Amino acid sequence: MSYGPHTADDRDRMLAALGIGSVEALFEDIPAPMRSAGLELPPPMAELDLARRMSELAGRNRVDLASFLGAGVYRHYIPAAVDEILSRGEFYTAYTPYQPEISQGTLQTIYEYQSLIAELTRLGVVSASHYDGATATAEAALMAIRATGRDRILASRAIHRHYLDATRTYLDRGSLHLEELPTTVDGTTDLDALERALGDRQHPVAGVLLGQPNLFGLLEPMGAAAELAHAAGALFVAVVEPVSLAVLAAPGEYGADIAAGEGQPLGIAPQYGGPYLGLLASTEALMRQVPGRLVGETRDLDGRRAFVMTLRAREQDIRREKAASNICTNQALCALAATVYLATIGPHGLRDVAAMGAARARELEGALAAAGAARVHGAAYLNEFAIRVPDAERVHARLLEQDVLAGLPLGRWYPDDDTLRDALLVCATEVTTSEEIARFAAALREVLR
Amino acid sequence: MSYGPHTADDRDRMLAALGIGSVEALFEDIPAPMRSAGLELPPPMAELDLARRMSELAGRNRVDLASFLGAGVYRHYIPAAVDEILSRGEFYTAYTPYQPEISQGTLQTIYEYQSLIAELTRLGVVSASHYDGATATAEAALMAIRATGRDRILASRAIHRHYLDATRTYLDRGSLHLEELPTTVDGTTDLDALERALGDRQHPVAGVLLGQPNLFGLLEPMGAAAELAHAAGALFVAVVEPVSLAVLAAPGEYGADIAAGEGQPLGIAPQYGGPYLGLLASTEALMRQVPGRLVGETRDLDGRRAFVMTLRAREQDIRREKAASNICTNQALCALAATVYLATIGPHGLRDVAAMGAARARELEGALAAAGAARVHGAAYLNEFAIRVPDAERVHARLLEQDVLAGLPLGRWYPDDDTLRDALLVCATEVTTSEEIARFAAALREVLR
Amino acid sequence: MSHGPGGVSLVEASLAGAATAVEEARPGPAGRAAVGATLQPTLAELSRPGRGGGKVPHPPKDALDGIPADARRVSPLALPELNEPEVVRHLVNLSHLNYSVDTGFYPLGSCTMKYNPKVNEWAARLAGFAGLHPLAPDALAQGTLELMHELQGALAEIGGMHAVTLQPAAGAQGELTGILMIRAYHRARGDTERSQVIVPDSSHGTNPATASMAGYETLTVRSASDGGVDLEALRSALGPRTAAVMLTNPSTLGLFERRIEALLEVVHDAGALAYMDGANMNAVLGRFRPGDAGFDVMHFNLHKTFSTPHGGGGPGAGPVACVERLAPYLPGPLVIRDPDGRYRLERSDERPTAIGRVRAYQGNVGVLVRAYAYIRAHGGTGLREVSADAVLAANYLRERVGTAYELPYGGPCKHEFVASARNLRAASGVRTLDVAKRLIDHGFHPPTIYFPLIVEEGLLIEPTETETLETLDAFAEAMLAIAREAHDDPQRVLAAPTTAPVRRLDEASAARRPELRWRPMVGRETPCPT
Amino acid sequence: MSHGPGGVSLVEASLAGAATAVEEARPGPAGRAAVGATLQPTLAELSRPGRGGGKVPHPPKDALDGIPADARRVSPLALPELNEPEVVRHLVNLSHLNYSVDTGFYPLGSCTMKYNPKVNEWAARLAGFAGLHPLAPDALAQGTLELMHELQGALAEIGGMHAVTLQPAAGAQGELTGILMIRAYHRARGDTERSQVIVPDSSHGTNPATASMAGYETLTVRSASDGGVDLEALRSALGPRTAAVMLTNPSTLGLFERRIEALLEVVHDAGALAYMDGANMNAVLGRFRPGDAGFDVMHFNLHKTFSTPHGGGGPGAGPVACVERLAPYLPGPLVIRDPDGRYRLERSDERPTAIGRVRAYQGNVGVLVRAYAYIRAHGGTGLREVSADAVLAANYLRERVGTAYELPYGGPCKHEFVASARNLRAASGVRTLDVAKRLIDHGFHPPTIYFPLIVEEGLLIEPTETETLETLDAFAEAMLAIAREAHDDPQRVLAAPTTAPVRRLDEASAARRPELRWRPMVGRETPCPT
Ligand SMILES: Cc1ncc(COP(=O)(O)O)c(C=O)c1O
Ligand SMILES: Cc1ncc(COP(=O)(O)O)c(C=O)c1O
Repeated sequence: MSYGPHTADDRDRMLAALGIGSVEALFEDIPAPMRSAGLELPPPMAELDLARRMSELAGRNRVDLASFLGAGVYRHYIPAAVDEILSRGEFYTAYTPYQPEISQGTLQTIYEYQSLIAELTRLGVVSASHYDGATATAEAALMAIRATGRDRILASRAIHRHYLDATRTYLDRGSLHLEELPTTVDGTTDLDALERALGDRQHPVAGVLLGQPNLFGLLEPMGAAAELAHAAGALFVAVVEPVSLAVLAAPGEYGADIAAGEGQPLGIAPQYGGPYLGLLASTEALMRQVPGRLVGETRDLDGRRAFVMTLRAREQDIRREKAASNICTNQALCALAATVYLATIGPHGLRDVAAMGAARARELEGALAAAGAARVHGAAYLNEFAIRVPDAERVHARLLEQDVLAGLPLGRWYPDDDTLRDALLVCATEVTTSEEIARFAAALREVLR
Repeated sequence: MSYGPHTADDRDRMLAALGIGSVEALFEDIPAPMRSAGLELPPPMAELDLARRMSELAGRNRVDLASFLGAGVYRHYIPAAVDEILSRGEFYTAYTPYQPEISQGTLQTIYEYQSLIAELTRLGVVSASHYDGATATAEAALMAIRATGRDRILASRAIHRHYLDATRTYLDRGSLHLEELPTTVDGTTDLDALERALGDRQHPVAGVLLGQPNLFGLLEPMGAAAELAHAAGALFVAVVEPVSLAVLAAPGEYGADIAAGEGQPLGIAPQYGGPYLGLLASTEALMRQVPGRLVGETRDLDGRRAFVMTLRAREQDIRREKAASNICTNQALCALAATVYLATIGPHGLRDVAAMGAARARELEGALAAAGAARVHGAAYLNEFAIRVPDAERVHARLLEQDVLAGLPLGRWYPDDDTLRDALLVCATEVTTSEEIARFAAALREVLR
Repeated sequence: MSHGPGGVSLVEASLAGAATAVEEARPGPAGRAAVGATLQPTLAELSRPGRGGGKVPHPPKDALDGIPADARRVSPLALPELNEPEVVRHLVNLSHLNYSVDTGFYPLGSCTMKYNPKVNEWAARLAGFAGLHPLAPDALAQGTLELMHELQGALAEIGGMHAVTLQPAAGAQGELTGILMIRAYHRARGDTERSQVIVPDSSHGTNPATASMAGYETLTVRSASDGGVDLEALRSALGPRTAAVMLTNPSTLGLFERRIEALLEVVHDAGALAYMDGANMNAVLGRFRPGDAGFDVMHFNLHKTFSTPHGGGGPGAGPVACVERLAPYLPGPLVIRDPDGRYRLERSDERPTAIGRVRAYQGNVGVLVRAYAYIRAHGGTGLREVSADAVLAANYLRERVGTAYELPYGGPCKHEFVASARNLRAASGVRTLDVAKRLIDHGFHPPTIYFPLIVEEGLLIEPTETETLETLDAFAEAMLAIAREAHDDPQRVLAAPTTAPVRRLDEASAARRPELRWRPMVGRETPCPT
Repeated sequence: MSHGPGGVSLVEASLAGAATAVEEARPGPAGRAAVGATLQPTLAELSRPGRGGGKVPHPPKDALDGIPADARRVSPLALPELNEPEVVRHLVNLSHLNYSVDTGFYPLGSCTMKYNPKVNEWAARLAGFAGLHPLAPDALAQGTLELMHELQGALAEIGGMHAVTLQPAAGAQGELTGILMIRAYHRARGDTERSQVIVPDSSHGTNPATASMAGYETLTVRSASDGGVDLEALRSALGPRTAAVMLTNPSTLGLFERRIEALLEVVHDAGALAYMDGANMNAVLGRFRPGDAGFDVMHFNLHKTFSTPHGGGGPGAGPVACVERLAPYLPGPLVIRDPDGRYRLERSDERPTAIGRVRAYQGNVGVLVRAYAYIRAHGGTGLREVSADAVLAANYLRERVGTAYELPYGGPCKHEFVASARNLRAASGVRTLDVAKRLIDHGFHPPTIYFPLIVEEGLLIEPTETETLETLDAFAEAMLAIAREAHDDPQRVLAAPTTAPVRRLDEASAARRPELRWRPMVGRETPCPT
């Protein structure tokens, strides 16, 4: 199926206007030896056949299990209004609002997004919008490096492994350093180790990164960590989960300079990995270090309020090699999803989502403990926690046979850690049902027998 | 969940403006003895719970069988663009275009619908749009009665039973008469019987109704029937299936005065019965007899082309008891679906749909015959036909167990007809696959063994 | 041919040219705009031979060999040929020419243009609902059947009625169904002389039109000065020939029929049955049940009371509910729950007294799905809130609008109210039509005007229960501003609208020389490109 | 506070007031319009304490008892409170303020704003695709894994490359991935002195920005007068410190790099690797495969070449393809098909040479689904038609526009071309910016302007392969009309746009005093209504 618009007659008229006989003439600038005759790909498909193929592939995935898998990506109820708005061609078939006069829809929604995330994080400057939680974390680290002129980042090992991996990749240019901070037995970041690391006068630290909740679902001592970081002249970066901010202290409240995180829980489907939304917010002091797009309010010639991309001298199309980041196309539509989600669910709804997840998680904890699997860690959690089972991979596989997706075997990400080798990281949200919890517990009891 | 907009404060302000203390005061005009205290209905549901309930109900239906069921409602491929346009709030949350200055979207699409159906049927006046094929047929009969001043309708018994039933209901006012015309052994309408019925000088006929294809999927001698009708001063009404008109003679070509039919095949999902779309087209001579909405082209004060509802003196809101019909709310969105479908699929695509159905049906005929079930009728068919099997209901039920929906047991609709008691009406369309046909044939062979 | 963006044809271009000249002279989005509402060419004008295709596979060449020559189409199939991009762009741009509930306040009296929850749209599109064939065996349709059964029950509860059919496709078809049931009832009792149906003069046009369609003579009785039915007039119209009286309650004047007890008594005393047009039930949900009051049969308008979208004129659904003695006549099949908990469609031999079908299959089920979702979302308590909010909003707006317009009837109103611009007309020559058109320039959809027909210069205003106080206030202010404009600058009101995509239309010549379709594209058909 | 339709707050109302005064004075859809584009208040302005709710059930009261006090939020959660109807209306109305491919011609050079087939949107929303957790075990993800595997293969075929990663989230991230792979390659060979990346001065900004981000020094080489890279300049920039040369081909001037053989030879001779920015592959699909030509690594822009929508600025996807010697460094996990036909994600120990992840999980899979559908719909032959149509349209438009604007480079062009308004500026003072703004009044989205930076008064025009000849002609005519207007009535061009929802903006003060969010709504939070 071709979406090409031209009739044979159209083509002829255009060729005639160009004074050539065939479109091939327009490709003569490709040196003959490298001119390709065609592609070895399957033949075109009519839309009917394509639709069938796509349904068939989608049908080969299984998304109907009782799932307790979170680990950074969470199933939440997405109000129907979100997709209805996202499906509007005026939004999804536009591009970056380079021409503000005819892009106020996109511009205003980005501005609203900035405002919403600023309120959630209590940090004034929000960049709309990064690729995902991992790259937002990496960009936050780079911001800290630029802002402090230092080259050393300390990051808790209880930050999502992919975020740490990506940050390491982004910092892998010889001159920059990323060190992992250990966790204590209760599962949270070791503040003594942090203090020691910060104490190295030879090598001052640019930024300290902690997750809240951390990867194990646990609540970190963010205030104390921020204080230590600041005392050493380092910036403090909180890697946060946005729904939790409805009930947990906001980064701005405990003194974080930057908040990074994954916006997927705000109305975005899991999609096997993306597109998601990198959250990145900072204090106003860091405004000119912020990578990515910023939209500001202004006026038009007649004094009407309007919105426009601003502080663009940070961006690659203007500053080229001196830009704050190479980011160009990013996640505007996902930011729109978050905007519609937050506007639709509202502050009370968001709190209900967070609190219901916590309630379900406690129910889950109880049921799993009764089935013989206790928690690994002692620290408080919100809606995700690790349980200990003998031979976690086997238990996980056996439960899968019962249509229970028993979270993430943490040994995959911490193969050398004796405590975590036998751990399953499980989560609950407002969409988790008591019936699913009961199924999980029953199946687990069976497997552990 | 309430979609109500008012805060407690808003309510108080409104009550204060009205000088009352409670909204109950506004209901005191309901005589106390009939004032109801409330409703015994389940409690409200949050959207999340509602969505779960709706998914659960939808999941209890089974729509995954190899289906050969048509009988007036056909599965066709609906291009994705159709639903994207139909989902636009500007279209589906508007109402009848009473204010043309701010309804040109709806008005123009209705005008385009009229034009498209006029081209398909080759009849100049198209009413947009009736409830379904049955009511369009009934309205066509009433039109014939009004136009001729006669009171007698002849309708082939091979018209869809529901259409005949509904027409009988609509004509059930003592003074009007509906007679069924028999079919011959080849399954088409008995023209001799028609000629005899028309010959009754005492009781002249207003209209003659034949289906093309008829309910058995067979091609009727429309031209000959139209000639007979006209010779007797009656109108000829063709009850047509719109996709077939891409390849079968158009009603306007064989002299039909009115075409009625079901528009569902033009981009509308089966939905267990509706909403569908009643097609109704007629010659220009009958324009003022047409029930329902008509949109015409005109100009605005500045000379711009625009569209407006016209000839409204036929409608109930203007003419009350003298109106051509009581129709008010009807099927504009379904007419939009048909418009987008026809515009997207195009003339060549529509022909491909019709011809592919015919090809699949021939394949089906061959496979079923090989499995032991021959056709019932001798006349030519397009994409639907009846097969003979011993104990059709049992065979149908047994095939259902094999996930094959073997069409419609015709005995349900013709319980007194010996020929049809053992018949299954089966159809194929462009979405029928060879694999499904093979499954049907194999299962049938099994059952018939 | 030369073409504009989205392919404006020459015809259209000359139109556009005409418009451009004007555009320069006056404000408003005339002509072409980069964003916003722009008039569009037709599909026929956009069509180019050879475009389109790719949606379905090609059939084998011999696919139609079985079709006899005389059954084949001879005329060219001259449908427009376009690619998907142009079709989509055309329709997205056309959609921008519509006013809709999703874009603004739509106080169209009698039509209940309230907000349509998006989750309902999502639900109706679920493959399990949308893909189900209407003749599918019951075993394959358990989900939809359960939904329909529960909906039958919920509507019976809301109406205080005994039984419900979901079959009618709209309110008007519900009316026809109800009246045919009434005939069947009388007929079954051998009471065959009843040939008249009585309607008040305030009734919706579908009521008398329905009576005629059902073969009855219509008698119209006048309204009393308070807007209710004149009891004496009704009494004298009633007689042994009366089959039914059709009452709308609350009425199309937005009033609850205060004399309802007396009215129903005289109707029943005359041996007639009482039909209630329940199109305005949103005003009295959970507060008034027609069955309790003594009505015999009624219809609901799901697209009004239960918030299914109006679709640019439809589809809706018009279920009918009735008391026990009429239940034998409901058109079949009803949905039945068997003792084993399974759902099924009634068989035709189970209730041979049923009137015939009024349409094919089981009704506008896609609409029923939405209405069911709406009822479940609200529950019994929520539906009572709906009526409170609808009535509060209408009375509040009535109070505010009443400071500048006449209010022919006393309050309280229910879900809507009638105002009249008679005073404006007398003082300034500005008529209701002009007020309506000027509202467009103020950003609002006008109310229903000149309806009911009995009100001079009437505006039927229905704010609905889903609009905020801010919106009600803004509308009231626009109404008051227009009243002032009528006084200070009547020309401005008479010239309205000036900011819509088109100005007032020449409806007279449209009716005189009806142009109901593109000129045929005969001869422009092209052979299949492949 | 007093409010307008949809709830215009006082703040907004005063803005609207200002606008109204102006509206009277000039044409254009300023202020409020019943249909079309109207400026909107913000969500914060629409918010009213106590609105909203009903989406999710309420948790038990003790749900948060396990959270220590010092971890709890203390600040009010002052998010806007609105009901769904206002949210929807707000956003539908905002959408009308956007120009989009679905509403008009969008010749934004370098961005390939072509039509996005609707079936792809449908497919990406299928529950099986959308609902799949990124850490789901392979056994649950066979459909998506098969799709990704097939897409890896198709992109390798299209690029003439050996292997592909689908992980990068956009073109720029693809560049970063490629450059990091190049570093890993040099490093693995012990070749550690290479600290420079060379880019032509015509390159897209992401190229030099990427080099910096990867820790390289950027050297910029000038273009020759024909628009291609100056071979001599490149030769002298190259050396033992060169890690890579990044070339865009066809270039951002829309030109195929004619000296490509010589260029690649000198690059490789210097021991550097050649990176190809494949953002413009739609021009050469099926006609030029970078791998065949000798490029070592490249990225694709799925949101350009393979028609996934641009989403108002994203998301896109930027897969990277490379030759065999670089394959060890592709970031993992790749998708692998095991001999038994099952698909799985590569384990991290299978390819320890891989560079680290550049993001979490497997990439923007929702975008990959759309690109896959696009490739399968077209097949190999269809993709070759795509490049023919893209190039034909660009050359045709170039020919027409060139009659009134300068064309700094010779033809043929590929998918886009640069024009310059230098002649207009000299003659009338009208600059490229003004031409762009005036195009808005003519109903078009302007091209990319002042880009590439090396062209004076440049307009980068990319018609794409999905626009009709009528649209191309209408755009050409608008360009020519503007050139005439610049001559006859320059004020009119300088004042443009006048028909958009806003006129030109004060960007300077926006940057001087950035207002990046609503003033906080602190203290306006209300207790949960239930
Ligand atoms: C009072 C009243 N009765 C009957 C009807 C007819 O309903 P429908 O338009 O669904 O046929 C309407 C609606 O328009 C109405 O307002
Ligand atoms: C030539 C070129 N290179 C690179 C990019 C960057 O791609 P992205 O915007 O996806 O990051 C673009 C697109 O904007 C481009 O046009």
